[in-house]
Amino acid sequence: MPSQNLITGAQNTWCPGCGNFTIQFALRNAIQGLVTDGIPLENIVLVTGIGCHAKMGDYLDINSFYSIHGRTIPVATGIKLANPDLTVICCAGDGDAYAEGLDHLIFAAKRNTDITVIIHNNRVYGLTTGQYTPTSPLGFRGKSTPEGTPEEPFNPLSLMLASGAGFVARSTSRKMPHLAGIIGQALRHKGFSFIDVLQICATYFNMTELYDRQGYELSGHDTADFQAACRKVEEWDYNRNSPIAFGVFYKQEKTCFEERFRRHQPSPGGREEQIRAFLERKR
Amino acid sequence: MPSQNLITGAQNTWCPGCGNFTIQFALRNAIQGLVTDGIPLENIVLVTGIGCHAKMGDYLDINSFYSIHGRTIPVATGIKLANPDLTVICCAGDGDAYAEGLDHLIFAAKRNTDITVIIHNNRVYGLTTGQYTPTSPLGFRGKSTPEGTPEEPFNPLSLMLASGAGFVARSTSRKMPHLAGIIGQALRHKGFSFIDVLQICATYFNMTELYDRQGYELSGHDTADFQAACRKVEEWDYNRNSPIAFGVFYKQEKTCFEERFRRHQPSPGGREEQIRAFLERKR
Amino acid sequence: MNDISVLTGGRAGDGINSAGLLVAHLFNHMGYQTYMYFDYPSLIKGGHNFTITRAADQKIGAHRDRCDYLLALSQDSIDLHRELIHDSTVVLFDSGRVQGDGQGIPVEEILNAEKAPSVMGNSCIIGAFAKAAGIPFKVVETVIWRQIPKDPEKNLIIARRGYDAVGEKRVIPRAGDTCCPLLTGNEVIGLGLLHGGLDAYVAYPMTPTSNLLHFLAGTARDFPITVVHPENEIAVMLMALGFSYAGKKTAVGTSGGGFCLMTEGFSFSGASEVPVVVVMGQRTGPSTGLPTYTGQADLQFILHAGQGEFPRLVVAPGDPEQAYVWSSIALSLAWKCQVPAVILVDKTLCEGTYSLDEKAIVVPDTGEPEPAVDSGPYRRYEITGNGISPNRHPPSRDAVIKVNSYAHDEAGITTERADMVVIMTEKRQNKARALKGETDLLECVKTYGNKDASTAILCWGSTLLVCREVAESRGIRVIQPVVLSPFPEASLKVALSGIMDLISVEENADGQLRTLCSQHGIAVNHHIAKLDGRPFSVEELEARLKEAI
Amino acid sequence: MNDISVLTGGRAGDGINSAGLLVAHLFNHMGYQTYMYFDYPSLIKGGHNFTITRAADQKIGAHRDRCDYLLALSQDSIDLHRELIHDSTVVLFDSGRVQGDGQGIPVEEILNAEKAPSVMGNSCIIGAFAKAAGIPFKVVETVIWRQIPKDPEKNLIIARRGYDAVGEKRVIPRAGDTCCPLLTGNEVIGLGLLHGGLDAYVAYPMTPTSNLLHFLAGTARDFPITVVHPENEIAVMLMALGFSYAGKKTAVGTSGGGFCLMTEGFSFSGASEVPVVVVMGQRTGPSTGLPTYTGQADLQFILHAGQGEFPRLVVAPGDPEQAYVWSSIALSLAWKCQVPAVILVDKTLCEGTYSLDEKAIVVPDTGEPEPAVDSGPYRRYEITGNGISPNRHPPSRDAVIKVNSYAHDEAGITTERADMVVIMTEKRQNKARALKGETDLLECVKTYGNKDASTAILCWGSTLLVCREVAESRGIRVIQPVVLSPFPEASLKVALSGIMDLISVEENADGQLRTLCSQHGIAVNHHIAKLDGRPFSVEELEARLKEAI
Ligand SMILES: Cc1ncc(C[n+]2csc(CCOP(=O)(O)OP(=O)(O)O)c2C)c(N)n1
Ligand SMILES: Cc1ncc(C[n+]2csc(CCOP(=O)(O)OP(=O)(O)O)c2C)c(N)n1
Ligand code: SF4
Ligand code: SF4
Ligand SMILES: [Mg+2]
Ligand SMILES: [Mg+2]
Repeated sequence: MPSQNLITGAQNTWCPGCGNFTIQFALRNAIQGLVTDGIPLENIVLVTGIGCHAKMGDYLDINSFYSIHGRTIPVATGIKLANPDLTVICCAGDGDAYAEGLDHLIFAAKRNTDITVIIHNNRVYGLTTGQYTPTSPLGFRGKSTPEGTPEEPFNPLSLMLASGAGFVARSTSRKMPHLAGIIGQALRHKGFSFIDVLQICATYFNMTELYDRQGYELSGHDTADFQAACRKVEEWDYNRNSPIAFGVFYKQEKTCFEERFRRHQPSPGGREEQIRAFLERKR
Repeated sequence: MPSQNLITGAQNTWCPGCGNFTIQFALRNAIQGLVTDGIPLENIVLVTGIGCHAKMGDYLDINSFYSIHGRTIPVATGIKLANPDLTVICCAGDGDAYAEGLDHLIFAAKRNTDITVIIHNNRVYGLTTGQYTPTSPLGFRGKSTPEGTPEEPFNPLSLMLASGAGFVARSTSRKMPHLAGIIGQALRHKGFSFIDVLQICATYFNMTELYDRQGYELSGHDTADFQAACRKVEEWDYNRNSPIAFGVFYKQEKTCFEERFRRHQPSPGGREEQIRAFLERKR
Repeated sequence: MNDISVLTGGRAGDGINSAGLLVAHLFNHMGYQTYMYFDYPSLIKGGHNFTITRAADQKIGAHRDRCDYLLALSQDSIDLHRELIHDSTVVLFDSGRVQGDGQGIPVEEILNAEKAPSVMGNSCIIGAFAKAAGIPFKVVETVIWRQIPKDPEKNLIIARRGYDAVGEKRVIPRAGDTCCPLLTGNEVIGLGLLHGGLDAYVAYPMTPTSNLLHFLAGTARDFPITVVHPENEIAVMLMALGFSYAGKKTAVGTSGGGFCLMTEGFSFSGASEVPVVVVMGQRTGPSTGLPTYTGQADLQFILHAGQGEFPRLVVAPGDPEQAYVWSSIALSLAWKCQVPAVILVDKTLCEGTYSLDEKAIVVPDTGEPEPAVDSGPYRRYEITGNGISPNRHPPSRDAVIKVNSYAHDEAGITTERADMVVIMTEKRQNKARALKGETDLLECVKTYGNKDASTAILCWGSTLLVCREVAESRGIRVIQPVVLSPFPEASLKVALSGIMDLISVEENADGQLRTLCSQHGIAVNHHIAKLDGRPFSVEELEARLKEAI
Repeated sequence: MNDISVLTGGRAGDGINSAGLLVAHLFNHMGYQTYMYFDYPSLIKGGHNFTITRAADQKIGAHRDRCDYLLALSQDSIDLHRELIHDSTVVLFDSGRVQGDGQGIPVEEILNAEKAPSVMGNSCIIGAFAKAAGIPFKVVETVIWRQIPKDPEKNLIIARRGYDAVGEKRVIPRAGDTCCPLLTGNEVIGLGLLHGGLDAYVAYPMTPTSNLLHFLAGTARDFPITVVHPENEIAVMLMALGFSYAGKKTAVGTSGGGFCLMTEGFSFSGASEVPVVVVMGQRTGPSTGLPTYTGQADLQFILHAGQGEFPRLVVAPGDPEQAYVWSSIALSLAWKCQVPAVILVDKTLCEGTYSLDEKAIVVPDTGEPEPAVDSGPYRRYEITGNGISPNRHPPSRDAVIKVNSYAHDEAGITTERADMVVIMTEKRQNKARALKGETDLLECVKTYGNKDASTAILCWGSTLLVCREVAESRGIRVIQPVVLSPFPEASLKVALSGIMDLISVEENADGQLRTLCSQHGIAVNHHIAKLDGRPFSVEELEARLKEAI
């Protein structure tokens, strides 16, 4: 029997000021919204990776699959294929989904698996105490790169658009209602939904000032226009200090992966008869 | 002592009509071109994956590292970082580099590692006898998908552009001189170079007719214009039958990964003295 | 006693596998037990492929070092197999491609005359073989009608032309009336899994289990299963765990290199108690090795793969009937005990074709998992007497189902408390005992041959049939542990009673089963190794055994 | 005999590790041998962290179940450790945060008065501790000047205020004049690798070896090494093999979960003979388990990881001096014999801080690989007497250097020929013998304690020091195989002579070293297991041992 507020009794161990708190409550609220809409709570499954972000699995009092580092998406895909009635959400880290398990993310977009992926993009490995990730800026001095990173970040939104994602959005832990709104939209989008959440890591990469200063909410943007989405996501390259847009960049409904699997009705004779028939043909 | 024609005595076991033969000779010729330019042959290293394409490692009489499935690029990156004077080439398959090891490809583009990656994109797993790959068209009936694949292909060129690749090209095993020319340019490009080669698989996916009919060579295209490159690569989505451009889509020089590593000069006292100094500080 | 071997050789792409299989079907319809070995290099066209189809009165599963008929579709098929040819070998060849002593058949001419496509060349040779072997054409007709779905009429015409092109050479008698299904090991494993209730199969292609993927993908038309081929083996394993969490009985398939990529998920399965079955087809290693050849060098890896300690079920069937039964059992017990299970096979068994003895297939009822008793809030890792907790799946009203790769408490919430870590370790140890209890109810160790002999061969997996054949002819015993984890120490010791001389036969260098035995205080006197990726022939094992004893 | 334990506790983020280390440095400058255990959960801020810094006259490497001083920066530091507090424990605490019996220090007030940042709170407590322990302030001065590079002056002022805030409580005497370097195991392993000639280090962060990555990344300023942190562990392993092929001595580091992802590359290293060293830091499994706690449950996995059979070197150093020596040896022998090597350690050793006995560090000269003799065209896998082929690297004039994951011929070209496969398997077996020959020249098995005792503890890895301490006090023997593959059976049997009762002490449930011994006919009578991720304390092991004998 889940608790009323969907928060477990597990002790919360995020750092004070961590952006994960905002994500937690935004996600919780979005889930409550779904439930209000009539989705049974037990139909919702949360899959998390390993990292600070992943503690969400302990903290939200809903079905959860606390996976291994980098592997939220294949698990979520399996769950969704097994039972398309479930609403499957991934909370993944940027180390998790952009480094360790990047390939899965691209394939989920390509397949248009109907899951919602929330990236807690603090642009650092939090739980392993501060190394650079694929979205850390060039020259970031983390523990594994004391002289500064030797690589420029990539732009996950560009990658997602290039991979065929049908719902591409960005928000930030600095904007709780905005974030809750975007998650709500993502959960309702039929097909793969991707949200890059610029999350504050209070301890290792506190970008509060940057995100507050440079961030703005998209408006008047046509989410059906793929080209416009491509241009818009290029505005900020995760490296330099240009304006940072928050909102939905692109949205398009397409056939989902799980819809393309033929769901076979068990034949009347059942398995044994089918097996016998098969053996017969092999004589 | 390598043979004059750079072909080993190993028995060639590609199928008659396989596009790999064209790639083999185009690559050989491009390498001979480099050698003519003054690059010592022994400075060239070929890294291959596992698949039909990978037999290139046996057939070309040059340094080679016949790796495991999906793993050409990290090996090539290691070799290049170890010795930036080497010219490092990857021959990878589409199963290899787009499925099993996709993440490495994206990271090589992101880092701008100065290697040349040639994808033998026959849009099928050849060596494992004909399953769909990430660039097979939707509905492709391979052995693992007798009812047709449930996923649309992705566009590897779009992915590469989104990942930061500085040299993005496409050619085909149907155009030997064109291919040799593109490989030659890629080898001379300072930074990560990517060539998607639409290769004929005579046995499992013979697209000769399509590539001959729809293919055309790019001309008047500005390879410095990123936007134009993005639009151009979208012309064909690896699924439908639109025109298929061959040539260099995008080309930009940037700082290479290996240049960003400080190459430390061994200190005069040598390692032992440094170790002693370190221990001293720990007292 | 009848014992006939037919070598069919040609280039990759010539359909040698199908040709050899048609030969097997002819024997099958003549009442024989059959076995077919398929030897091919890792290439698609050209090269040299061959099958050895063997037929005998009793169950067989090994080839011999001589052939009675040689059907040559390429020159290599004669040149590379001279040592198998003896005085009375009947050599039939495609005279358009091959030069040699024996009977040539003008395949191309016949096809041209009938305006038949070149793929039908095999039917021509098969027809010729049937005539040479004195097999009535009616049998050819039956086999072609049943086994060649595409244009059987035309194939029959071609076969008849082949039949008429040669004379009877060496007549094989009808052996009986049985007519078994002929199946590859992969097919049998697939059927066993389906019998056990398989809901989903996830795999990335890799020899020698690719054909299991292909087979199950095909059966998704007839069975309510979902078959997925994802981007790589990491995705395979984790997707399978997703299926399992959502309540689907799921298996994956791979070989050693792919299994490496699954080990992290395998340990996760052990820790999180989300069951999964791995069909692990060994081939010659290390690394890429010989992808299309066999080996048994991954046993110790499988027994210890994954960080940390957790119970696992490892079964190694030795013949197709065992493969069916134990694939089903592996799936059932993995789900009953909530542990990862491995069906450890190899290229010989996976890709060999066997006469299946349906009567020998009796799948024991392993019972259902205890139903969840609803007391208080659902806890995925509730501590129970036997370490096995109620396994519920979303959506499940009023239950929050949490699985976790971290050390966790009963509810599945992460913990770092020392006492809880010990409790959960003990829970896994309890489960290990429960699993052992389950396997103790089964016949985990099989004994064949002379039960009074003081010498025994110890073997595991696909070498069983060659060992049985050799042992039966020499009057010694064969002992085969089918379950390798949990190790059936007590039953094995019972099986060993009276044995003075124990010889392990394994296709590896280290003697991996021998090592396992020595851990359990069982001494193996000799180790007969095989390192070249080719299965033992009867003669080879006989000779090696003679050296050893 | 002096034996002092100081527990320092606070929340994550309070710098407890540094505070405990300063305590260790104070003892160090008082002439003591020290050891520090650091206990922390997997979180960044908050929670409860503590260190136990222990000082004694002789070498130590384990904590005790009592503390003589308790420095509490949080309430938990007192509340959670009541069982360690005894009548004469001196309790010092930050009176702004903690309530309790003992001496409060108004840290915040002091900091405010001096306008010092809150990170300097530790210096205040350390000052107070020094006074309470009767450590001259000069020693505090020395330590702060040496160990706090950032604003030592201000820190000294704060420390003085702490020093003056309390009285002498329990005076510890000066123990001698030695002053050792204090290092973590990770640092020592790094230095050993650098000593051995490390050119490149590639790793993805994972506890408990992340700090080795950080350390080596830092040393890239002073040493000619390249340190890379790539996208994941698969890339790590394959990049390392690329470095190795290009002639660089390369190591990688990880823990069990990451190692799973490296196993395919590990087998590739074995097959292709491209050497690599893996620093494998165990933690509590299975799966994610307890990331920041210790364990020894991956031994059997490491011994068998990767498909197929190939020689591997596995060393498990037990103390920092061994860690230095054997890290260097592992690198040298991996390159000499062209095999993959594993330095198998755990969280206790990696993250513990030890007084390093420099005199005990004597790295044996393992000799250079035989120089390549140039006869005919270069062949990467030339068959030689000992199985080791000349290893050349590009660019190499007139040599075509081909490495291959497939079965290959001497030139490195893929082959499927049965005879060549056997030849190359025998080559690897030859190399295994060569490797064994190399390790036979080294002291692979260490013996400590009473050499005449008939009872011995058998241990491996980081439990060595606790076993030594307990054994020495009980007059029994300790036997520690440092090399676990190739297994030093003969030396171990020599070390065991006279032993009637052999007790294995391992931080795992299965008794993995015990199992390994039983394979070699060595019986272990008892297995003392530890399952909760915490290392044995001296008292705990003593009690467990009492039960066992
Ligand atoms: C295979 C594997 N490699 C490495 C680790 C260690 N690890 C745990 S969390 C983490 C990084 C987490 O970073 P991110 O995904 O960005 O999450 P955050 O902590 O920032 O939320 C790493 C590398 C692991 N658990 N498993
Ligand atoms: C880890 C792993 N998984 C699977 C395989 C089996 N395998 C060998 S080649 C291949 C596919 C090759 O396809 P592609 O890369 O497109 O190369 P092609 O044969 O088409 O040139 C696969 C799946 C393997 N060798 N290793
Ligand atoms: S380390 Fe960063 S991401 Fe992790 S809990 Fe602390 S503030 Fe949050
Ligand atoms: S299967 Fe296809 S790719 Fe492979 S060798 Fe044959 S034609 Fe070429
Ligand atoms: Mg992060
Ligand atoms: Mg391909």
